[in-house]
Amino acid sequence: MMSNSMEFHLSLYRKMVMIRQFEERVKYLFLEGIMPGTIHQYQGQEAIAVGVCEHLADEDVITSTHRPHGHAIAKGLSVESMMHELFGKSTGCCAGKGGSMHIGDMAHGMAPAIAIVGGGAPIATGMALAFTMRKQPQVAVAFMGDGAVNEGAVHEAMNMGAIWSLPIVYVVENNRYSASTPIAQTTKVANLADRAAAYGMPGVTVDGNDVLAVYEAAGEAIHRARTGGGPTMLEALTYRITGHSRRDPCLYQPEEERKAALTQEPIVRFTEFLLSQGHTQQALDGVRDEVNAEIERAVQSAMAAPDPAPEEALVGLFV
Amino acid sequence: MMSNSMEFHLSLYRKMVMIRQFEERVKYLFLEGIMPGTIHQYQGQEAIAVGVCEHLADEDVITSTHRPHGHAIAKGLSVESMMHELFGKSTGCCAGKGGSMHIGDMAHGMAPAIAIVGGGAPIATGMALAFTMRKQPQVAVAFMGDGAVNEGAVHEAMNMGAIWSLPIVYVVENNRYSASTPIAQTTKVANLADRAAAYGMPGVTVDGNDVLAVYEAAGEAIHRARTGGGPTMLEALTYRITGHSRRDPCLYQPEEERKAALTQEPIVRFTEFLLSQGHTQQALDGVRDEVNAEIERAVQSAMAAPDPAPEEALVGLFV
Amino acid sequence: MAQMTIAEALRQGLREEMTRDARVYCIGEDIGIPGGWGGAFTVTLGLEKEFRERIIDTPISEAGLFGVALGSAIMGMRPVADVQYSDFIFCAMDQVVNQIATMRYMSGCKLTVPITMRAPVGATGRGAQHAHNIESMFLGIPGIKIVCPATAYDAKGLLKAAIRDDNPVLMIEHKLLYGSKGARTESGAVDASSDIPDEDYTVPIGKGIIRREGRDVTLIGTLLMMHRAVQAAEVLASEGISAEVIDPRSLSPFDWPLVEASVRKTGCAVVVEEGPRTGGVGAEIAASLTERCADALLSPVARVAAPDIPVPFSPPMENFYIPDVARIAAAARSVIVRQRMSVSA
Amino acid sequence: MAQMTIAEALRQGLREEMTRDARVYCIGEDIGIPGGWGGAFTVTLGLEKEFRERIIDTPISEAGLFGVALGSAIMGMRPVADVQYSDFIFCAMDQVVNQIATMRYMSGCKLTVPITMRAPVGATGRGAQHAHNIESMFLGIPGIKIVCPATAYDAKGLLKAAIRDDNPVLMIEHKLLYGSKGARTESGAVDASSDIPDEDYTVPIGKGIIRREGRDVTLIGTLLMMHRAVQAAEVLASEGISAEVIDPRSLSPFDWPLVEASVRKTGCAVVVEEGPRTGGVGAEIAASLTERCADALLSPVARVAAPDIPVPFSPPMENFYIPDVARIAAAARSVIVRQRMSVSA
Ligand SMILES: Cc1ncc(C[n+]2csc(CCOP(=O)(O)OP(=O)(O)O)c2C)c(N)n1
Ligand SMILES: Cc1ncc(C[n+]2csc(CCOP(=O)(O)OP(=O)(O)O)c2C)c(N)n1
Ligand SMILES: [Mg+2]
Ligand SMILES: [Mg+2]
Repeated sequence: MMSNSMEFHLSLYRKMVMIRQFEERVKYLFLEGIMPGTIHQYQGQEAIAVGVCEHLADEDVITSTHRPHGHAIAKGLSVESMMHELFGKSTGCCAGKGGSMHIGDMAHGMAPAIAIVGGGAPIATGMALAFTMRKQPQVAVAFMGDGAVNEGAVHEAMNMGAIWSLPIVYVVENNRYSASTPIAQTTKVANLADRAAAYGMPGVTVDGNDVLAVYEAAGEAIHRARTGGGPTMLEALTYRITGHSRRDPCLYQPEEERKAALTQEPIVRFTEFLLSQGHTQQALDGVRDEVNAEIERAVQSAMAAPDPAPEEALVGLFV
Repeated sequence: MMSNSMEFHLSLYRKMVMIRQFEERVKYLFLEGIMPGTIHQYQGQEAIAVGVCEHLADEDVITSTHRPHGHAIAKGLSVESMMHELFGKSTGCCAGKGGSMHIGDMAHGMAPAIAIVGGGAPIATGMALAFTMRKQPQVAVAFMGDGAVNEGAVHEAMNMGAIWSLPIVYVVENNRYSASTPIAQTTKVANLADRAAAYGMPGVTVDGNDVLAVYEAAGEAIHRARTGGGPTMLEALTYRITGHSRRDPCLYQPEEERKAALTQEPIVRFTEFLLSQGHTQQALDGVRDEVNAEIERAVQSAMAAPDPAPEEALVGLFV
Repeated sequence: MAQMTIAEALRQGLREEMTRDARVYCIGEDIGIPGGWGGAFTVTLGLEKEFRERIIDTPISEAGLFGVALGSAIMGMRPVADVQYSDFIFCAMDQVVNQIATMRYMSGCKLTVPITMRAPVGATGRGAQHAHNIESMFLGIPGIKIVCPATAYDAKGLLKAAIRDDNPVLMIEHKLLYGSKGARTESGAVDASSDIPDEDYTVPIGKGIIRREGRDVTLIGTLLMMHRAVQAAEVLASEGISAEVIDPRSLSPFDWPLVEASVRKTGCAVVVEEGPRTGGVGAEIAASLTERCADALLSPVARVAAPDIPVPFSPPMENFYIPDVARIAAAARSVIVRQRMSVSA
Repeated sequence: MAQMTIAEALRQGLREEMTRDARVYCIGEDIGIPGGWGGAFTVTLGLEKEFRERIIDTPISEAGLFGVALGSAIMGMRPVADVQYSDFIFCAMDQVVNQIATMRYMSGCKLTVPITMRAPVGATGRGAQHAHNIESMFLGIPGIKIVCPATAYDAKGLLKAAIRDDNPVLMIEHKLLYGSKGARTESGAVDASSDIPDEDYTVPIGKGIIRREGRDVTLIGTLLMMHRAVQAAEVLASEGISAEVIDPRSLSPFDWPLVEASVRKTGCAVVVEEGPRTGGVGAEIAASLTERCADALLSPVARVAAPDIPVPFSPPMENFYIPDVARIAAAARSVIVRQRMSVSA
């Protein structure tokens, strides 16, 4: 474990910034009307995807949600293949058939993202079951939001994960809102991880804006899963500082709350930490510039790629 | 509250015996091939339906399951209207259109029983919501089995009941089997009532073979519901001494376990208690004879009733 | 009389019905959060200010919320339950198909289940899980009425009729027709606004309407496809073909007298729908029309529909998926050509 | 060669496929409990003794179990997931319609989803929630193949083909055809047993079969209705009418060449199905047949189906609901009468 090395910290930072800058660029393209479709973005939750996926290899798998860009980047998809997908090109990671809400690539262990809230939990559980049946050492991670835990499918999945002691981690990104609805209106429990007890599995709540804390908590849970200890429900506390989707002005979030959250967002916090550890602002800016350049290349290449022929739609539904 | 009077005890006994004898008679008719359809029976769980429904008036409502005869009798449906329904007569409580698995009668506060496991929980929750919206003092009870708590619909319903603090009690009849599957295979929690914590509502586990214990625990929960205290998950521990459905020989139940359960079944236990309280065997036999006579009249009248005209099927789907 | 979009007309309809009848209430996700959007397409925007206790925001629990609506309906409430996208109704499918559709019947036809369900359909650049056209799947479920408004006038009138109906009614709405505004504007939206009368009115469930009269061919379509059929009729008119466009407005019950009369006049028909061809609504309409008007039909009923694939994301592929004006016009020409042949034969 | 019921043939098919391929496994409720029933209709009875780790009993959690099957299939397993009654698949509808049917397509057609789903249909004295005929609802879902075996031979052959297929296949089975024995015997059961070859075989998905040759009318039906159509053909034969009975065996893909050839020979057709008429499978078959064979059809395709109601419990009403031999024969006579009229005209 190189969790204390400066290099390691910088690599986490690089991934978080890659997600942030990717999302900012996409937002711009979208608002300018250059990018088609609809988008749900990940700004402010970068620490979670990065902290968790750092423990996963390509052979480990994740399911994602309607808000999948961060998971995809953290899981190793190239921003180029993602950008092509967002522009609906056949060269995208889903050949233009998926789009933002279904981004994924099994070559990197990411199933097409699942835009039905909660729908990914049973699927990830089945992936974990496959590992167990084949006695393979891989692990599955089901990402979901705080709103998703109220879906029946999540309940059913977690119970199955628990009774069969499967190698899976249910990561709940508690950003305190499901669309416009604040969490206080959808559950009475103090921590969503308290629900783990209903399935007889460990439940852990972690500061989801602290990438190192997430890294550590996820490490334990994934290690437990990988070594036969069964599933964990890992709740990561964060805040949705971006709109729910595209042009959402978030008027339902109290201004005080939003303001406070902005001072706690993970990149601000990790930057402070890195500076305190002797990293220089210049080095961090250098990372950002590199990342921006990579994203820009992806944008240019995606925009230059030809549109798919309409008839491509008819190809490939069945093997 | 007359919970200590001999009269009251005898009235509970009478209802329990009514359920038992009804089920025994139905079983015989069914095995003889005289009664159509399929049946799931309630022998051995009488204390639960009776102990709970004793607190309910016709204006209070319940949802039931594929195993509804006990709930129906406890909720005040006449054995005559039930027997007619089981024989598929238009004079049955559901005009022959429902059958055993959908028995019910809103005149007595029982919705048509719901044969989709877990499907009744959201419906009962909606009934409770109606009471709250109209500021009516009624209460809803959702009966379900131990297997049902693993259905997503139950999870969603209990969460809603809790966040809206509705006047409802979720009664889980834990008879240790869902069809042929023992409970140890379907959940890791020690008591199903532990799951109540996941919704922020009280969870109570009670001896479901002790009618007075059920009566007391249900009384508290229903009182809480009726007085604005919100829902309760009430788990009643029992055992399925009858087959899951019709000709089931229950070979999956260990013989020791079955034997032990038979000594603990609620009518045996309540009989012992009643005798210890000064009731005479003769009086109890008298109750049984009365009940049998009433059931026999119901059978005769149901068999004598004419079959519905086939075309009645076409009438009444829409108002 | 005021010009309104479908979103506005539905909002007004809900407001009026909730004012008229204290039993009417709305239940769904994100429908009444102050500062929110009033549902995914702004239909309930602001209603929470007037009816705080009757706009019920739920957790993300579709099975739960449709079951809750059902339970309350049995007890005499008149819920309007919605899913943000029709695709999510599959999460509540047991409640809709096994419970809502059957509860009255199973009770011996004693209960009533006065529930209105709202579900937005249509492919709109969101990928396969936010794009289903669910009409065909519910057509085969006895016990649920289905209405499909294509204009603001019909949306309001059918909504009111649905709310006042004592039976379950599924109201299919189209994302591109709402006319949602502000941050919720849809790209590719089609103007479906109407003049809405000041006085109370309903549009009867089961009654279709002729959107454009014609002699040579009958075009049948609902929702977005009604609008495309009208455009196709314009194209055809420029070629000297007179197309009659019928908007059934309700799929169940279906206005057979209206459609039959039109086909008896024109002798041929094209059924247009946005969803996949196989097992679609068009199959039922074509089969029934053939049974009813065999003697009058001069060519087989043509179906224009999407190919049998999930909805692809990429705009060129999605546009290819959704039936367009050219395909509708071509189908009309093909049935008419045959008609002329057979007449001249 | 041995005579087997459908339940036995399916069981043998599962055993052989699990032996052949370690990736094949079964998942469902009550399918492998020692001392239990081997699922609701004894299909998996005893398999848990041979394949303890590949017969997976789940909690009552249909959405969960179909999602689990999907996830494992993406990872290369070949699950056979079942619901005890097809009605319960509605609890898993999101997983089946939004996930299983679309996952490969959304991945850019890179993933494969080799999943077999089994669902028993039919009205059998259990009331409305254990009686659905779900075929029509899935016909409109691109991405799922549908097979409907009416005999033990086909059941085994189609099951094996489904398991070996790299795509999602929904296998519809009929409760009255299983031939389940002992405590699980069904009253009203129909003998669907066949001689099962000793050697390995599959029945290709998408290929129908002529069950009885005839000249005057084509009867098309699957599952229980195939058997009733054969009986109707016998009745008709006694009247001098020669009916051809076609069992499509697969609904999706559908064996159009076989059906078309028959209809081109007979000039008329009756489609029989057990479920409600409106929006049924018969609508698609009738509409497509009319499009394909308009020139050969001498009368409109007739549909025999249930009325548009939930399934009533009471035996006289339930019997009235399910299409019977008399109704099939009458429909055949009606299309033939017209045919003769039109021939003589
Ligand atoms: C089954 C289902 N219901 C509703 C929606 C619409 N929807 C999309 S995202 C969302 C909120 C999700 O909240 P949460 O799970 O907390 O994730 P977050 O958006 O906060 O990341 C809703 C309601 C959906 N996609 N699927
Ligand atoms: C959704 C659904 N899945 C499966 C079934 C089949 N089924 C009927 S009863 C039953 C077992 C129910 O167990 P439990 O909830 O414990 O109730 P019990 O039978 O013990 O009273 C099952 C699996 C069903 N009716 N509905
Ligand atoms: Mg959230
Ligand atoms: Mg049980």
